[in-house]
Amino acid sequence: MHLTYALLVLASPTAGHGSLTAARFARALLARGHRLQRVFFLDNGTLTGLATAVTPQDEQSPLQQWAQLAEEHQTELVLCISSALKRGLLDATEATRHERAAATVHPAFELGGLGLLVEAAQTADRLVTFG
Amino acid sequence: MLLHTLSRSPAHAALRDCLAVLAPGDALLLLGDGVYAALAGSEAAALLAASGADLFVLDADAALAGVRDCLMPQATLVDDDGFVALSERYSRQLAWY
Amino acid sequence: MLADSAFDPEGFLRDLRDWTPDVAAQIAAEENIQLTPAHWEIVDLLREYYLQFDSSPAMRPLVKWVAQRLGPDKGKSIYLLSLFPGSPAKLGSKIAGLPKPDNCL
Amino acid sequence: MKPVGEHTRRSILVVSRHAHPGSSLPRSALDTALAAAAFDQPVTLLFQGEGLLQLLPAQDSRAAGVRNLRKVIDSLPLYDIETVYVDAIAAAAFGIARDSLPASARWLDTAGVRQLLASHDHVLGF
Repeated sequence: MHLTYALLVLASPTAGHGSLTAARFARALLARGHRLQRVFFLDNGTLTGLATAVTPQDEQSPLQQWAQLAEEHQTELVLCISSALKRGLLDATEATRHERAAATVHPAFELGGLGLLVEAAQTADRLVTFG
Repeated sequence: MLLHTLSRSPAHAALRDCLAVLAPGDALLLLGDGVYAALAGSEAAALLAASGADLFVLDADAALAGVRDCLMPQATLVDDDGFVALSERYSRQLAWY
Repeated sequence: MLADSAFDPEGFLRDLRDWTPDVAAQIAAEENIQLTPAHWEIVDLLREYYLQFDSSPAMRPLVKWVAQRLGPDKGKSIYLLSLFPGSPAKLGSKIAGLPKPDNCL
Repeated sequence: MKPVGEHTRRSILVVSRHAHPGSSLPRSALDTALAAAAFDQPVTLLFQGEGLLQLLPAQDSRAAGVRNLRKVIDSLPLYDIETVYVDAIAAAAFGIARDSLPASARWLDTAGVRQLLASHDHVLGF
């Protein structure tokens, strides 16, 4: 039986490795033939999409893991806009809107409202949270 | 019937809160620092064993923590594929952290 | 009249403490709205909502809030839309001097 | 958002079990519930563990300069969330009396909490 999944990532990419675990879970569910509808990053989870984060070369970067997944599987990665703004994650539109110098969100991610999480909950058979 | 995931060490309230609702028929997957709750002979392990829930530990995190060889006998190691299999079997998941 | 520098490029007050009824009229004029007593009823209610709930309302609670306070005839989206075209919760909050929304709801 | 028919609507249970203001999770939990309600989706809030401390009355955030979470919680009925659920065992552990929580709070024992968990399609732990 193939299921539709949505993931909610609340874990910070730098405190523990919950964000990496979630990315591996995403790959594993796709490998089992399921569909991944959307990954919604909320709270400290939104830091995952910070384009300017630099991870030591000998460690896995959560940013790169998610960006690769998005590239290979066209996975929709959404950062909660209000969580993101508070943490300095802005795309070009929000940088203009809030008069900040530069966009800081990695292009594999998009900013969106919590409505996208609510919508995912309506369509997904499984909603798995990583805190 | 729920799949619980616990990713905080047993010193945090997450374990107590999880134990308050964990029931026979549920599954509990320990990951992150949550793997320490399955240390054989620990207080937490005794409480988990008494809960009647099926107990699982994420292999990569048990290895990372260095506890892979000293887990309570009731706990089963699972890899990422096994984690997904658990989420197939239990339609609801509740994350404790 | 506040100087242009008091507003950001989207016309929101930079410092919410600058808000006065005259400033509300100024913001409304920029949005091509002439504030009438009917508008003021809603603007006042929005400010009251913010004081009581420490947040700006989405459309649904705004409609309910207005219905509770001004009766069912005014507690309707269509009535609020007639006063504040497009997005009453957002436009009304802007005129009422509430914080700039983060577009989350 | 696509309109979703009544028969396909999946219910969401938001479990809020951290205390504020030490954590940003209570705010995220509340925002998630408000968003679901604003989009007319079935949602229930359960305050468990130290999360129920969010409901304490007489919160005054002015000196601290942060948002008053209890005031936001008070707006739930306007989002048609008329009832919030509270873990009675945690309340007892913290010495919280029934009458100090909002009138909209319904107290649940362990069986009640399990029942709530089992009766929703998705459970989101914050």
